[in-house]
Amino acid sequence: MPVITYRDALHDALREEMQRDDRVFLIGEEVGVYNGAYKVSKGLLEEFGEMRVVDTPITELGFAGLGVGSAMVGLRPIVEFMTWNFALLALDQVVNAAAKMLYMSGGQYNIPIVFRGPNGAALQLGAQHSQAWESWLAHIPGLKVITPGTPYDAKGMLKSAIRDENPVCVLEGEMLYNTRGEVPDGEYLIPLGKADLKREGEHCSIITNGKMVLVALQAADQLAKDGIRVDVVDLRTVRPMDVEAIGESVKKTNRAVVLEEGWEIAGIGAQVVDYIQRDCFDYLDAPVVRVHQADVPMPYAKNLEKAAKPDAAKTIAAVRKVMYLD
Amino acid sequence: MPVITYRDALHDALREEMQRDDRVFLIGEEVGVYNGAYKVSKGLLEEFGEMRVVDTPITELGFAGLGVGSAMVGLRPIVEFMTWNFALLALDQVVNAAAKMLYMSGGQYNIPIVFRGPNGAALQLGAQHSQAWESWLAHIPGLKVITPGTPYDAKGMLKSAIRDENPVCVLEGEMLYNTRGEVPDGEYLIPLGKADLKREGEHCSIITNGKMVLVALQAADQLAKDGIRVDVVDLRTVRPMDVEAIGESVKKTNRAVVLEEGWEIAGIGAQVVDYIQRDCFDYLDAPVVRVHQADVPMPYAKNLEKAAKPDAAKTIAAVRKVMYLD
Amino acid sequence: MATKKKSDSKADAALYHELLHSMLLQRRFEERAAEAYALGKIGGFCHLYIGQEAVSTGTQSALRSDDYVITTYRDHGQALVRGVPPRAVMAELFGRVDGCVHGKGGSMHMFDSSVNFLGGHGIVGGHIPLATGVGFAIKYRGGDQVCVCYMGEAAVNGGAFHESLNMAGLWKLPVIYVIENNKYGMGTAIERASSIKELYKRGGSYSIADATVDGQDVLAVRETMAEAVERARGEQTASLIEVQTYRYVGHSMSDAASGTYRTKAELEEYEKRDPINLFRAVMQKAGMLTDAEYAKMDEQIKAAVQDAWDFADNSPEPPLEALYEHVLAETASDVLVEA
Amino acid sequence: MATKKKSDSKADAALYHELLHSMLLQRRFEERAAEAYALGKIGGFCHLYIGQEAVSTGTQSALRSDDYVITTYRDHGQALVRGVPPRAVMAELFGRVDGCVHGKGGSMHMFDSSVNFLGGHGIVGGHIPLATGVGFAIKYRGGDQVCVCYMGEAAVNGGAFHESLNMAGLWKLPVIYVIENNKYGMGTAIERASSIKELYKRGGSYSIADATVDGQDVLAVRETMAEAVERARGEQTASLIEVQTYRYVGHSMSDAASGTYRTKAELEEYEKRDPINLFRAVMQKAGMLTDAEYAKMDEQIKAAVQDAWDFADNSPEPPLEALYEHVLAETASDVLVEA
Ligand SMILES: Cc1ncc(C[n+]2csc(CCOP(=O)(O)OP(=O)(O)O)c2C)c(N)n1
Ligand SMILES: Cc1ncc(C[n+]2csc(CCOP(=O)(O)OP(=O)(O)O)c2C)c(N)n1
Ligand SMILES: [Mg+2]
Ligand SMILES: [Mg+2]
Repeated sequence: MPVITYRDALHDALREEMQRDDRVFLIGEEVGVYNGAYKVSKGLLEEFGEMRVVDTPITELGFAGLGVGSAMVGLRPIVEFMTWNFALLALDQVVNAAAKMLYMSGGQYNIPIVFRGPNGAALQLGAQHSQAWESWLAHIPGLKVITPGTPYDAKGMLKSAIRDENPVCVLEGEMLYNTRGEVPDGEYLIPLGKADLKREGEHCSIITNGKMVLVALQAADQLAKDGIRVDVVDLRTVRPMDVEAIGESVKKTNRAVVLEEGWEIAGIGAQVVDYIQRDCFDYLDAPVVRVHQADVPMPYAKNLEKAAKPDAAKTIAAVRKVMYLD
Repeated sequence: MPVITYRDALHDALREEMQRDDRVFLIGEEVGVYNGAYKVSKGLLEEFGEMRVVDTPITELGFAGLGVGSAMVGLRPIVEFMTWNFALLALDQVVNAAAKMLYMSGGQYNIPIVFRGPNGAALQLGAQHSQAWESWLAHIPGLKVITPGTPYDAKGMLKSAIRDENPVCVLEGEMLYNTRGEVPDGEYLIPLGKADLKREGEHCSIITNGKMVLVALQAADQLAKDGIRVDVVDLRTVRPMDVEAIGESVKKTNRAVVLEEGWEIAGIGAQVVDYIQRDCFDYLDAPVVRVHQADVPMPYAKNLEKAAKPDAAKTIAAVRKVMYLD
Repeated sequence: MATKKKSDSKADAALYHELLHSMLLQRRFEERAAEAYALGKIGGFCHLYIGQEAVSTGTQSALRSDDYVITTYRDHGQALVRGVPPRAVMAELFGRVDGCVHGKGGSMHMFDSSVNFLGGHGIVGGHIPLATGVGFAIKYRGGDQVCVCYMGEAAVNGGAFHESLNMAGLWKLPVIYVIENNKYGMGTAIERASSIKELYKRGGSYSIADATVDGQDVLAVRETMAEAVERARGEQTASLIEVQTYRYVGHSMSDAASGTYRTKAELEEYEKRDPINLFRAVMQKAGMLTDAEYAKMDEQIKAAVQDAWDFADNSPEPPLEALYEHVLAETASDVLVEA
Repeated sequence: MATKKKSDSKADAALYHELLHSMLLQRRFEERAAEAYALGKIGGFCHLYIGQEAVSTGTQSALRSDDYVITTYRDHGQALVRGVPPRAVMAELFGRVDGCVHGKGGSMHMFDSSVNFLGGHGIVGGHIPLATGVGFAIKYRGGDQVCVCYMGEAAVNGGAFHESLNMAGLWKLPVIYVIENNKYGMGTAIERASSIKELYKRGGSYSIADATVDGQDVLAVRETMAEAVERARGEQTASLIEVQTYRYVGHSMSDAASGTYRTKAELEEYEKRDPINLFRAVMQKAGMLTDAEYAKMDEQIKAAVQDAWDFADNSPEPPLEALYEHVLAETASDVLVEA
């Protein structure tokens, strides 16, 4: 199977869907002439023209709302946020317009829109450019929220997101764009809301998503050297969450570590813990342990940033803790 | 002790603190001439003049940021959001400016600001006017988030919030303003971050906050008729949470119901569940059960709204469930 | 249709009767809505439009049925003029299943896709980007429709307005932004919220055509709007129209008509220019309307409103299953499994 | 100080030397920062100011030390001109404990309260409301300071700009909003992002005084600024100044200086009006500066920058405990337990 980058996987998904359906258009900062801040949309302006690949002013609230309005009357916008950090300015449109419109209108106006862009920390970008939004978005009914962690998932899930009749938030990763993985040549779609068992084990479940999938796999590799074999459950979609997949894994391993990129308090990891204690209460051999960003704004200095971020070492320590090994 | 309304308790706190410290000012929509959309600031314009009681245009992002800027150079603003629903437009200033400034500036600029207003659903206000923001705000390091549920707590906590050197979000309740309770005459302060055991029992803990405190107490009254005596732990502050108080209660009762006003997914209730399973794993006799708003945008119709909201009946059912009574 | 051309007086008379009927329907409808609110049949926030009827009637009379209309929470009048049946609006206010959004939205969130009525939005300024997107879609498809976006004068100070008009000016989108300047945003007079008083002049910041017009004169409103519509259809350019009007009632049902932030005298001054009375006088002077004709029209309208009330009152509450309906739309599985 | 008055030529010479020094320090500092970035000593985003130095120098030279300055992520130049020591700025870039924010902020978030330098902000437009609040505080206390707020031309389309200027105009706040129009917001030319080209004209929407000035001419910038400062101190009114400038480097270190969105020819055209070269020529023509004097100044500056580099390089990383410091400030317990 061809091996391509996460960036190219997203690019191919965009391109294929824009070829397939001329109601689909891409709008956001630098998506056209500049080929995208992270080059995901490279070449699309040339291929589809400036009505379908639209460079915007730096007005997230305005262009996100423009996307929602266009979706009310039949278009299928893909709104790129240069990063989700800046989407904070647009959340009124995501939450109060996109997510609630179908309900408020008694079923008349569904909003088939994709909001996408890199989420969470890259390297040394400091407090205002390093925020992971999973838990805020997952909190909101009326949205779907996906966090593909591999090129394969990125392509298949983005295509499904574009065809979905609802607002779908796609949380990508600046640090993921250059990662590589197998992606089949032909078209394929991955259903939203389905987790994927990325590694099979028996001693403990690591439940994670997005950028942390690679971290979990690194941890799993290391742990395997000590004979500890873990399930790595990649949620892939954080709204709606695949509760069954979580339960299935934890009922098998009886121990769970929940690994997320963002902050602890009311993070999606807390929700996963709730699902686990609710569904697997009699199966658990130890309290669930969470791994997450330190509860501080992201610092710039390299050493502090490293200390703040969840990583394989912290994940391994957590697994050892739930296994009462240390 | 005098019995006054929650509204008057807040009003008195504002007035006393404005008398005490002339750096304190109140700014927001309709706080002056109109005496406040919910009359919390009644008479303050007359007493303190228009430099200290400032009516704003309907520009939440702008005036929240104005508050933060004024706090950088020594003022102590109280920013009133007519309701927290509209604060969604201002969250960039709350999160990226107020909460992160001290950290980003290496300790140079702390932001002594209060953001306050009614939070969550009132009656039949529909999807865009009924949102409870506890979990979003509690997620953010650099903020304190308080949710007083009684007049006594409202006054003492708001005064502490105004004197705090950090940004404090005060989530009040439109449905609470007319509720009454004992409030002593003299000055008192309630430390932020401390829960309060509002009812003592032994069979189960109901852990809750804000508007839901009254619901929990109603439920407790009903349950008592059947001989079921519950702890009602009022968190009062949802960031930082009083983890010890939660643990103490649950270790005593061995069963917990977590009752919150907002949505389920990554709600603050999920975080409480995480604290419980982490600290009380060996004490729990049943999985924790959560009570929360239905996972839908708030509908308008009276019957649907009632069905969507957490209430005493649902709380009682949850208590009976964790006690394996049904 | 352009109003500047001389049209024959018979056509004029028919049109004038329509305009009067349209305004009077709104007035009578809302008078009863206020009554229903007092009786507890309507809940939540309820913002009446009384005094501003010439704005909805005048502007919308210049539209085609395939154009789009979007507005704020003060939406009953706009919905009725657009053609949402009084029964459906009243039933929505009552929170019943036969309401135009089946009881899900209430006063602030009327929608009707069959007449391209895009709501009813509750966040001040929040719908202005939506309108801009509708204009974008019209241009994307190469249509000659227009989208009309109503807003209160207080919304003009907000970021959503600025960002939207910049895009509409930059990309030449067929959107007509109509400011209903009723002088107050809740209890705040425009002079206390806006750094300039002539809001239409802000159009210049976005190279958008602007205009201001007397909003109590339905014909003037209609004419100004027709020019903007022509620009939008012909040149696909946006316009910013400031309509000078006044609300005769409180901001919402919980606000007194006068007292705190405006005087009774001011209110009475504005009531002298009631849009319905003014237009009735115009028609009578032109010999188009007798007292008897007016009385008859009023009776018919009152009957229609009573019918709406009865209909709403008899409509059932939504079924409880509806609580979980319409959170997400179904995505057709053939879309997702296609080769 | 007002620059229109005739001042004696000796004072002029001293001032001119200061201005030249100020611009050259920024230039040399950033040339080395670019080098350090390439060596991996600086991480994250790093936005250089090269080409725009006359803006920071010219505007800030009209300020008093108790005035306030706030700016964007493109903040090295502004920080240096304001008086943040080169050592502290370089150490911050290197992420070290002796940086002006102890390594917590990096390139985009320089702060120094000792010189009223209020940062260093990363969200486009996000600091404009903050500046407005500083102006509010000045007025609240009855002071005669001013707050200067720098922003790129792309920030002018955003809601934060609009909402802020409306309040500043409405309440007459002593804030000077300076648009550094370097023609591009990242890769987007102003014509593709703004519906009007003369951004300063937007001041009219807020009854705020406006002006535009050649940003490559440090004296012109200084003069225009001085007028605005006078207005702010005297009448406590805001101004909007658009300064025409250009950046000679990419948007950030990861962006090429030309190629994708602007041509090499265009860049070269603008380089002909390098603010440092232009001003050097002015001084030489006026007999205020010899080649030797210039070379000496340049040497001294280069040495100071080398010193900053060495200092930064030798400064330790922040201790790991710092991770959890400064999330919350301590609230003095005497405040909380008072009777
Ligand atoms: C963002 C936001 N802030 C505040 C409110 C509360 N609110 C509702 S209507 C209103 C006044 C709006 O005035 P204007 O725009 O002039 O419209 P009018 O009500 O006069 O029709 C306010 C403050 C809101 N709905 N949304
Ligand atoms: C709200 C927001 N959106 C997008 C970005 C990414 N971004 C950073 S700088 C920039 C361009 C800003 O251009 P301009 O305002 O002209 O300032 P300049 O960089 O030219 O100094 C963009 C798009 C951001 N930081 N914040
Ligand atoms: Mg108004
Ligand atoms: Mg620029």
